[in-house]
Amino acid sequence: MNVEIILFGQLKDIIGKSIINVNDVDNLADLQKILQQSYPALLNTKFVVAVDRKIVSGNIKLSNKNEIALLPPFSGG
Amino acid sequence: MNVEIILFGQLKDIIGKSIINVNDVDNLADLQKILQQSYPALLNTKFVVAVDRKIVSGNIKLSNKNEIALLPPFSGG
Amino acid sequence: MQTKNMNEKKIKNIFVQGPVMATFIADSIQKHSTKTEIGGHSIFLGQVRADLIGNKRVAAIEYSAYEEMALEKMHEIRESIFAKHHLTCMHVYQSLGKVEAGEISLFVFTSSPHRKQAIEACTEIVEKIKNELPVWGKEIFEDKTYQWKTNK
Amino acid sequence: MQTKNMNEKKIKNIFVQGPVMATFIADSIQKHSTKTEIGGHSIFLGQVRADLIGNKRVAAIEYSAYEEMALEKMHEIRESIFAKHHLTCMHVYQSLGKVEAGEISLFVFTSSPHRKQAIEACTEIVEKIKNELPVWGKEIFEDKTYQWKTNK
Repeated sequence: MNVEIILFGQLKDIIGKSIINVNDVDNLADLQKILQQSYPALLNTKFVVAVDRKIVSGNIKLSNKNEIALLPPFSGG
Repeated sequence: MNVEIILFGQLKDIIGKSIINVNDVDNLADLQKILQQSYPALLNTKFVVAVDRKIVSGNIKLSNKNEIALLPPFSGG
Repeated sequence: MQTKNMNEKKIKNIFVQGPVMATFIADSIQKHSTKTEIGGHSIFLGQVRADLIGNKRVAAIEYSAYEEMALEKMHEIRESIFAKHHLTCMHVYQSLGKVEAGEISLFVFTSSPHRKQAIEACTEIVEKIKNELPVWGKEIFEDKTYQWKTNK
Repeated sequence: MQTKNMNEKKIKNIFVQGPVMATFIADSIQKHSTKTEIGGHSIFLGQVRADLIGNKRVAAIEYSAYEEMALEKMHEIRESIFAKHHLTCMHVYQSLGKVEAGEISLFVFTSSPHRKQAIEACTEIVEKIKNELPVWGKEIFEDKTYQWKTNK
Protein backbone atom coordinates (compact mmCIF):
# COMPACT_ATOMS: atom_id res chain seq x y z
CA MET A 1 0.00 0.00 0.00
CA ASN A 2 1.17 3.48 -0.90
CA VAL A 3 0.90 6.24 1.76
CA GLU A 4 1.47 9.95 1.41
CA ILE A 5 3.31 11.79 4.16
CA ILE A 6 3.14 15.52 4.83
CA LEU A 7 6.24 17.23 6.20
CA PHE A 8 6.48 20.41 8.27
CA GLY A 9 9.06 22.86 9.55
CA GLN A 10 12.73 21.85 9.35
CA LEU A 11 11.74 18.38 8.06
CA LYS A 12 10.90 20.01 4.73
CA ASP A 13 14.45 21.38 4.62
CA ILE A 14 16.05 18.11 5.68
CA ILE A 15 14.17 15.98 3.17
CA GLY A 16 13.90 18.70 0.55
CA LYS A 17 10.18 18.17 -0.11
CA SER A 18 6.90 18.91 1.60
CA ILE A 19 5.20 15.61 0.66
CA ILE A 20 6.77 12.18 0.24
CA ASN A 21 5.27 8.87 -0.85
CA VAL A 22 6.15 5.57 0.77
CA ASN A 23 5.28 2.23 -0.84
CA ASP A 24 4.38 -1.11 0.71
CA VAL A 25 3.68 -0.01 4.25
CA ASP A 26 0.65 -0.74 6.42
CA ASN A 27 1.78 0.06 9.95
CA LEU A 28 3.67 2.79 11.79
CA ALA A 29 6.69 0.70 12.81
CA ASP A 30 7.40 -0.26 9.20
CA LEU A 31 6.91 3.31 8.10
CA GLN A 32 9.49 4.57 10.62
CA LYS A 33 11.97 1.93 9.46
CA ILE A 34 11.51 2.75 5.77
CA LEU A 35 11.77 6.50 6.43
CA GLN A 36 15.07 6.11 8.27
CA GLN A 37 16.48 3.95 5.50
CA SER A 38 15.41 6.34 2.75
CA TYR A 39 16.28 9.51 4.68
CA PRO A 40 19.14 8.78 7.10
CA ALA A 41 19.15 12.44 8.21
CA LEU A 42 15.91 11.71 10.09
CA LEU A 43 17.89 9.63 12.59
CA ASN A 44 19.35 12.85 14.00
CA THR A 45 16.06 14.73 13.96
CA LYS A 46 13.39 14.90 16.64
CA PHE A 47 9.85 14.50 15.30
CA VAL A 48 6.49 12.99 16.16
CA VAL A 49 3.97 11.35 13.81
CA ALA A 50 0.40 12.61 13.48
CA VAL A 51 -2.27 10.34 12.01
CA ASP A 52 -5.53 12.08 11.16
CA ARG A 53 -4.33 15.15 13.05
CA LYS A 54 -3.61 13.35 16.31
CA ILE A 55 -0.12 12.56 17.60
CA VAL A 56 0.29 8.78 17.77
CA SER A 57 2.80 6.48 19.39
CA GLY A 58 3.33 2.74 19.44
CA ASN A 59 2.62 0.63 16.40
CA ILE A 60 -0.68 1.34 14.71
CA LYS A 61 -2.25 0.23 11.42
CA LEU A 62 -2.07 2.68 8.54
CA SER A 63 -4.14 2.92 5.38
CA ASN A 64 -4.02 5.28 2.43
CA LYS A 65 -7.15 6.91 3.85
CA ASN A 66 -5.15 8.26 6.80
CA GLU A 67 -3.66 11.75 6.80
CA ILE A 68 -0.10 11.15 7.95
CA ALA A 69 2.28 13.93 8.94
CA LEU A 70 5.75 14.26 10.50
CA LEU A 71 6.01 17.11 12.99
CA PRO A 72 9.29 18.52 14.32
CA PRO A 73 9.27 20.21 17.79
CA PHE A 74 6.74 23.04 17.93
CA SER A 75 7.92 26.63 18.12
CA GLY A 76 4.87 28.84 17.74
CA GLY A 77 3.80 31.72 19.95
CA MET B 1 -1.49 71.05 70.05
CA ASN B 2 -3.93 71.29 67.16
CA VAL B 3 -3.69 68.70 64.37
CA GLU B 4 -5.48 68.55 61.03
CA ILE B 5 -6.81 65.21 59.81
CA ILE B 6 -7.64 64.35 56.19
CA LEU B 7 -10.52 61.95 55.54
CA PHE B 8 -11.07 59.68 52.55
CA GLY B 9 -13.77 57.49 51.03
CA GLN B 10 -16.76 56.60 53.20
CA LEU B 11 -15.18 58.39 56.19
CA LYS B 12 -16.03 61.67 54.47
CA ASP B 13 -19.67 60.55 54.34
CA ILE B 14 -19.70 59.30 57.92
CA ILE B 15 -18.16 62.44 59.38
CA GLY B 16 -19.64 64.81 56.84
CA LYS B 17 -16.36 66.64 56.15
CA SER B 18 -13.11 65.99 54.33
CA ILE B 19 -10.85 67.64 56.91
CA ILE B 20 -11.28 67.80 60.69
CA ASN B 21 -9.27 69.57 63.37
CA VAL B 22 -8.48 68.02 66.72
CA ASN B 23 -7.14 70.06 69.65
CA ASP B 24 -4.79 69.14 72.46
CA VAL B 25 -3.36 65.93 71.09
CA ASP B 26 0.27 64.88 70.74
CA ASN B 27 0.14 61.12 70.23
CA LEU B 28 -1.81 58.57 68.18
CA ALA B 29 -3.51 56.81 71.13
CA ASP B 30 -5.00 60.09 72.36
CA LEU B 31 -6.07 61.00 68.86
CA GLN B 32 -7.95 57.71 68.44
CA LYS B 33 -9.70 58.22 71.79
CA ILE B 34 -10.74 61.79 70.97
CA LEU B 35 -11.95 60.81 67.50
CA GLN B 36 -14.16 58.05 68.88
CA GLN B 37 -15.63 60.40 71.47
CA SER B 38 -16.31 63.17 68.96
CA TYR B 39 -17.49 60.82 66.16
CA PRO B 40 -19.02 57.68 67.69
CA ALA B 41 -19.84 56.34 64.20
CA LEU B 42 -16.12 55.65 63.78
CA LEU B 43 -16.41 52.82 66.32
CA ASN B 44 -18.28 50.78 63.70
CA THR B 45 -15.96 51.72 60.86
CA LYS B 46 -12.78 50.03 59.73
CA PHE B 47 -9.93 52.41 59.00
CA VAL B 48 -6.17 52.79 59.32
CA VAL B 49 -4.17 55.91 60.11
CA ALA B 50 -1.48 57.25 57.79
CA VAL B 51 1.14 59.66 59.10
CA ASP B 52 3.21 61.38 56.45
CA ARG B 53 1.77 58.96 53.85
CA LYS B 54 2.76 55.78 55.68
CA ILE B 55 0.33 53.53 57.52
CA VAL B 56 1.23 53.52 61.22
CA SER B 57 0.22 51.39 64.18
CA GLY B 58 0.95 51.46 67.88
CA ASN B 59 1.29 54.71 69.76
CA ILE B 60 3.47 57.30 68.05
CA LYS B 61 4.14 60.99 68.70
CA LEU B 62 2.28 63.48 66.54
CA SER B 63 3.03 67.07 65.74
CA ASN B 64 1.23 69.67 63.68
CA LYS B 65 3.95 69.20 61.05
CA ASN B 66 2.69 65.66 60.32
CA GLU B 67 0.27 64.92 57.49
CA ILE B 68 -2.36 62.77 59.20
CA ALA B 69 -5.05 60.86 57.28
CA LEU B 70 -7.73 58.28 58.05
CA LEU B 71 -8.08 55.62 55.36
CA PRO B 72 -11.03 53.22 55.05
CA PRO B 73 -10.41 49.82 53.34
CA PHE B 74 -9.01 50.27 49.84
CA SER B 75 -11.16 49.43 46.81
CA GLY B 76 -9.26 50.59 43.74
CA GLY B 77 -8.50 48.62 40.62
CA MET C 1 15.45 68.75 50.65
CA GLN C 2 17.64 68.13 47.63
CA THR C 3 17.33 64.37 48.11
CA LYS C 4 13.59 64.58 48.49
CA ASN C 5 13.27 66.49 45.22
CA MET C 6 15.38 63.94 43.41
CA ASN C 7 13.19 61.10 44.65
CA GLU C 8 10.04 62.94 43.73
CA LYS C 9 11.33 63.38 40.21
CA LYS C 10 11.38 59.64 39.68
CA ILE C 11 7.79 59.19 40.87
CA LYS C 12 5.56 58.51 37.85
CA ASN C 13 1.94 59.53 37.75
CA ILE C 14 -0.50 56.61 37.39
CA PHE C 15 -3.81 58.48 37.50
CA VAL C 16 -6.00 59.22 34.50
CA GLN C 17 -9.27 61.15 34.62
CA GLY C 18 -12.18 58.92 33.61
CA PRO C 19 -11.89 55.56 31.82
CA VAL C 20 -8.77 54.12 30.22
CA MET C 21 -9.55 54.11 26.48
CA ALA C 22 -8.77 51.17 24.16
CA THR C 23 -6.92 53.56 21.83
CA PHE C 24 -4.66 54.58 24.72
CA ILE C 25 -3.87 50.91 25.34
CA ALA C 26 -3.12 50.42 21.63
CA ASP C 27 -0.73 53.41 21.62
CA SER C 28 0.99 52.05 24.70
CA ILE C 29 1.47 48.63 23.04
CA GLN C 30 2.63 50.20 19.77
CA LYS C 31 5.35 52.20 21.53
CA HIS C 32 7.05 48.96 22.58
CA SER C 33 7.79 47.86 19.01
CA THR C 34 11.16 49.64 19.17
CA LYS C 35 12.17 47.63 22.25
CA THR C 36 13.23 44.53 20.38
CA GLU C 37 14.62 42.78 23.44
CA ILE C 38 11.01 42.19 24.56
CA GLY C 39 9.59 38.70 23.94
CA GLY C 40 6.35 38.89 25.93
CA HIS C 41 3.90 41.45 27.24
CA SER C 42 1.37 40.77 29.98
CA ILE C 43 -1.60 43.09 30.38
CA PHE C 44 -4.33 43.23 32.99
CA LEU C 45 -7.42 45.38 32.49
CA GLY C 46 -9.97 46.01 35.21
CA GLN C 47 -13.44 46.68 33.80
CA VAL C 48 -16.40 48.08 35.76
CA ARG C 49 -19.07 45.40 36.22
CA ALA C 50 -22.80 46.19 36.13
CA ASP C 51 -23.34 44.16 39.30
CA LEU C 52 -26.84 43.65 40.65
CA ILE C 53 -26.74 44.45 44.38
CA GLY C 54 -30.06 43.75 46.02
CA ASN C 55 -32.35 45.03 43.29
CA LYS C 56 -30.11 47.83 42.12
CA ARG C 57 -27.79 47.78 39.15
CA VAL C 58 -24.32 49.39 39.28
CA ALA C 59 -24.15 52.03 36.53
CA ALA C 60 -20.65 53.39 37.23
CA ILE C 61 -17.87 53.55 39.76
CA GLU C 62 -16.48 56.88 40.91
CA TYR C 63 -12.86 56.58 41.98
CA SER C 64 -10.99 58.81 44.41
CA ALA C 65 -7.54 58.45 45.92
CA TYR C 66 -5.10 59.80 48.45
CA GLU C 67 -3.03 60.67 45.42
CA GLU C 68 0.30 61.64 46.97
CA MET C 69 0.40 58.54 49.17
CA ALA C 70 -0.76 56.29 46.31
CA LEU C 71 2.03 57.57 44.05
CA GLU C 72 4.65 57.05 46.76
CA LYS C 73 3.33 53.54 47.41
CA MET C 74 3.25 52.76 43.68
CA HIS C 75 6.86 53.91 43.45
CA GLU C 76 7.79 51.41 46.20
CA ILE C 77 5.85 48.64 44.45
CA ARG C 78 7.60 49.49 41.16
CA GLU C 79 11.03 49.26 42.79
CA SER C 80 10.25 45.95 44.49
CA ILE C 81 8.90 44.48 41.24
CA PHE C 82 11.97 45.55 39.23
CA ALA C 83 14.22 44.13 41.97
CA LYS C 84 12.42 40.77 41.84
CA HIS C 85 11.61 40.24 38.14
CA HIS C 86 13.67 40.77 35.02
CA LEU C 87 11.41 43.32 33.33
CA THR C 88 12.06 45.59 30.38
CA CYS C 89 9.25 47.91 31.41
CA MET C 90 6.16 48.35 33.53
CA HIS C 91 3.22 50.74 33.22
CA VAL C 92 0.23 51.28 35.50
CA TYR C 93 -2.82 53.49 34.95
CA GLN C 94 -5.67 53.85 37.46
CA SER C 95 -8.80 55.86 36.74
CA LEU C 96 -10.02 58.69 38.94
CA GLY C 97 -13.54 60.08 38.67
CA LYS C 98 -16.42 58.33 36.98
CA VAL C 99 -16.01 55.14 34.98
CA GLU C 100 -19.20 53.65 33.50
CA ALA C 101 -20.00 49.92 33.56
CA GLY C 102 -18.17 48.27 30.65
CA GLU C 103 -15.36 50.82 30.72
CA ILE C 104 -11.81 50.18 31.88
CA SER C 105 -10.56 51.57 35.22
CA LEU C 106 -7.18 49.82 35.62
CA PHE C 107 -4.44 49.06 33.07
CA VAL C 108 -1.32 47.17 34.15
CA PHE C 109 1.28 46.42 31.47
CA THR C 110 4.57 44.53 31.93
CA SER C 111 7.13 43.51 29.32
CA SER C 112 10.09 41.17 29.53
CA PRO C 113 12.45 39.21 27.28
CA HIS C 114 10.68 36.00 28.43
CA ARG C 115 7.00 35.52 29.09
CA LYS C 116 7.10 34.04 32.60
CA GLN C 117 8.66 37.14 34.16
CA ALA C 118 6.16 39.47 32.50
CA ILE C 119 3.18 37.33 33.55
CA GLU C 120 4.29 36.84 37.15
CA ALA C 121 5.13 40.51 37.60
CA CYS C 122 1.79 41.65 36.14
CA THR C 123 -0.20 39.37 38.43
CA GLU C 124 1.78 40.49 41.46
CA ILE C 125 1.34 44.18 40.62
CA VAL C 126 -2.45 43.80 40.28
CA GLU C 127 -2.68 42.17 43.73
CA LYS C 128 -0.53 44.87 45.28
CA ILE C 129 -2.57 47.65 43.67
CA LYS C 130 -5.82 46.18 45.01
CA ASN C 131 -4.42 45.67 48.51
CA GLU C 132 -1.98 48.50 49.06
CA LEU C 133 -3.00 51.60 47.10
CA PRO C 134 -5.18 54.16 48.90
CA VAL C 135 -7.84 54.30 46.20
CA TRP C 136 -11.59 54.06 46.77
CA GLY C 137 -14.46 53.17 44.49
CA LYS C 138 -18.00 54.37 45.01
CA GLU C 139 -20.53 52.17 43.21
CA ILE C 140 -23.19 54.42 41.74
CA PHE C 141 -26.50 52.71 41.01
CA GLU C 142 -28.82 53.48 38.14
CA ASP C 143 -31.08 55.41 40.54
CA LYS C 144 -28.09 57.66 41.54
CA THR C 145 -27.84 56.22 45.07
CA TYR C 146 -24.46 54.69 45.87
CA GLN C 147 -22.45 52.42 48.13
CA TRP C 148 -18.73 52.17 48.78
CA LYS C 149 -17.07 49.28 46.99
CA THR C 150 -15.12 46.63 48.90
CA ASN C 151 -12.28 44.69 47.25
CA LYS C 152 -12.08 40.92 47.60
CA MET D 1 -20.73 13.08 8.50
CA GLN D 2 -23.45 15.30 9.92
CA THR D 3 -21.82 15.23 13.36
CA LYS D 4 -18.43 16.03 11.91
CA ASN D 5 -19.80 19.06 10.07
CA MET D 6 -21.43 20.34 13.22
CA ASN D 7 -18.18 20.10 15.10
CA GLU D 8 -16.28 21.81 12.35
CA LYS D 9 -18.69 24.70 12.45
CA LYS D 10 -17.72 25.52 16.02
CA ILE D 11 -13.99 25.53 15.22
CA LYS D 12 -12.77 29.13 15.23
CA ASN D 13 -9.87 30.30 13.12
CA ILE D 14 -6.92 31.63 15.09
CA PHE D 15 -4.52 32.44 12.27
CA VAL D 16 -3.77 35.89 10.96
CA GLN D 17 -1.41 36.68 8.07
CA GLY D 18 1.56 38.73 9.26
CA PRO D 19 1.77 40.58 12.59
CA VAL D 20 -1.07 41.22 15.03
CA MET D 21 -1.59 44.99 14.91
CA ALA D 22 -2.10 47.18 18.01
CA THR D 23 -5.25 48.61 16.43
CA PHE D 24 -6.66 45.09 16.09
CA ILE D 25 -6.00 44.53 19.81
CA ALA D 26 -7.72 47.84 20.64
CA ASP D 27 -10.79 46.86 18.59
CA SER D 28 -10.90 43.52 20.33
CA ILE D 29 -10.78 45.19 23.76
CA GLN D 30 -13.38 47.79 22.77
CA LYS D 31 -15.88 45.09 21.70
CA HIS D 32 -16.02 43.84 25.28
CA SER D 33 -17.48 47.05 26.68
CA THR D 34 -21.00 45.70 26.08
CA LYS D 35 -20.25 42.62 28.22
CA THR D 36 -20.84 44.30 31.56
CA GLU D 37 -20.53 41.07 33.55
CA ILE D 38 -16.75 41.21 32.90
CA GLY D 39 -14.59 42.52 35.76
CA GLY D 40 -11.12 41.62 34.47
CA HIS D 41 -9.31 40.97 31.21
CA SER D 42 -5.95 39.24 30.95
CA ILE D 43 -3.91 39.63 27.78
CA PHE D 44 -0.69 38.02 26.67
CA LEU D 45 1.23 39.30 23.64
CA GLY D 46 4.19 37.48 22.13
CA GLN D 47 6.62 39.87 20.44
CA VAL D 48 9.44 38.85 18.09
CA ARG D 49 12.82 39.46 19.76
CA ALA D 50 15.87 40.68 17.80
CA ASP D 51 18.03 37.99 19.43
CA LEU D 52 21.74 37.88 18.75
CA ILE D 53 22.60 34.26 17.90
CA GLY D 54 26.32 33.81 17.44
CA ASN D 55 27.09 37.03 15.58
CA LYS D 56 23.82 37.21 13.68
CA ARG D 57 20.81 39.30 14.58
CA VAL D 58 17.24 37.94 14.17
CA ALA D 59 15.36 40.29 11.83
CA ALA D 60 12.05 38.42 11.64
CA ILE D 61 10.32 35.11 12.30
CA GLU D 62 8.41 33.35 9.56
CA TYR D 63 5.63 31.21 11.00
CA SER D 64 4.04 28.16 9.40
CA ALA D 65 1.55 25.66 10.79
CA TYR D 66 -0.22 22.38 10.22
CA GLU D 67 -3.32 24.53 10.19
CA GLU D 68 -6.09 21.94 10.28
CA MET D 69 -4.50 20.07 13.15
CA ALA D 70 -3.68 23.30 15.02
CA LEU D 71 -7.30 24.47 14.80
CA GLU D 72 -8.59 21.11 16.04
CA LYS D 73 -6.11 21.18 18.91
CA MET D 74 -6.99 24.78 19.75
CA HIS D 75 -10.65 23.79 19.85
CA GLU D 76 -9.80 21.08 22.40
CA ILE D 77 -7.76 23.55 24.45
CA ARG D 78 -10.63 26.04 24.34
CA GLU D 79 -13.11 23.43 25.60
CA SER D 80 -10.81 22.31 28.43
CA ILE D 81 -10.20 25.93 29.50
CA PHE D 82 -13.92 26.77 29.55
CA ALA D 83 -14.60 23.58 31.52
CA LYS D 84 -11.98 24.52 34.12
CA HIS D 85 -12.29 28.31 34.48
CA HIS D 86 -15.31 30.57 34.75
CA LEU D 87 -14.64 32.70 31.67
CA THR D 88 -16.90 35.11 29.84
CA CYS D 89 -14.79 34.86 26.69
CA MET D 90 -11.49 33.80 25.21
CA HIS D 91 -9.73 34.83 22.00
CA VAL D 92 -6.49 33.59 20.45
CA TYR D 93 -4.63 34.90 17.40
CA GLN D 94 -1.40 33.42 16.05
CA SER D 95 0.52 34.93 13.14
CA LEU D 96 1.44 33.02 10.00
CA GLY D 97 4.06 34.27 7.56
CA LYS D 98 6.62 36.92 8.33
CA VAL D 99 6.62 38.94 11.55
CA GLU D 100 9.44 41.46 11.98
CA ALA D 101 11.36 41.95 15.25
CA GLY D 102 9.30 44.23 17.51
CA GLU D 103 6.01 43.09 15.99
CA ILE D 104 3.43 40.91 17.71
CA SER D 105 2.95 37.25 16.70
CA LEU D 106 0.62 35.94 19.42
CA PHE D 107 -2.40 37.54 21.10
CA VAL D 108 -4.24 35.66 23.87
CA PHE D 109 -7.19 37.43 25.52
CA THR D 110 -9.37 36.11 28.36
CA SER D 111 -12.17 37.84 30.24
CA SER D 112 -14.02 36.88 33.39
CA PRO D 113 -16.21 38.41 36.10
CA HIS D 114 -13.26 38.11 38.52
CA ARG D 115 -9.59 38.70 37.76
CA LYS D 116 -8.10 35.44 39.07
CA GLN D 117 -9.96 33.25 36.61
CA ALA D 118 -9.01 35.44 33.64
CA ILE D 119 -5.34 35.56 34.66
CA GLU D 120 -5.01 31.83 35.37
CA ALA D 121 -6.77 30.87 32.15
CA CYS D 122 -4.63 33.22 30.04
CA THR D 123 -1.38 31.86 31.47
CA GLU D 124 -2.52 28.27 30.95
CA ILE D 125 -3.57 28.93 27.34
CA VAL D 126 -0.19 30.49 26.49
CA GLU D 127 1.66 27.43 27.85
CA LYS D 128 -0.61 25.06 25.92
CA ILE D 129 -0.19 27.03 22.71
CA LYS D 130 3.61 26.91 22.99
CA ASN D 131 3.66 23.19 23.81
CA GLU D 132 0.77 21.68 21.89
CA LEU D 133 0.06 23.63 18.71
CA PRO D 134 1.78 22.42 15.53
CA VAL D 135 3.24 25.81 14.61
CA TRP D 136 6.83 26.46 13.61
CA GLY D 137 8.93 29.60 13.59
CA LYS D 138 11.89 30.15 11.31
CA GLU D 139 14.26 32.81 12.63
CA ILE D 140 15.43 34.89 9.70
CA PHE D 141 18.68 36.74 10.27
CA GLU D 142 19.57 40.14 8.89
CA ASP D 143 21.79 38.44 6.26
CA LYS D 144 18.74 36.38 5.06
CA THR D 145 20.09 33.07 6.39
CA TYR D 146 17.83 31.36 8.89
CA GLN D 147 17.48 28.75 11.61
CA TRP D 148 14.45 26.97 13.03
CA LYS D 149 13.32 28.36 16.36
CA THR D 150 13.02 26.14 19.44
CA ASN D 151 10.58 26.94 22.25
CA LYS D 152 11.72 26.86 25.87
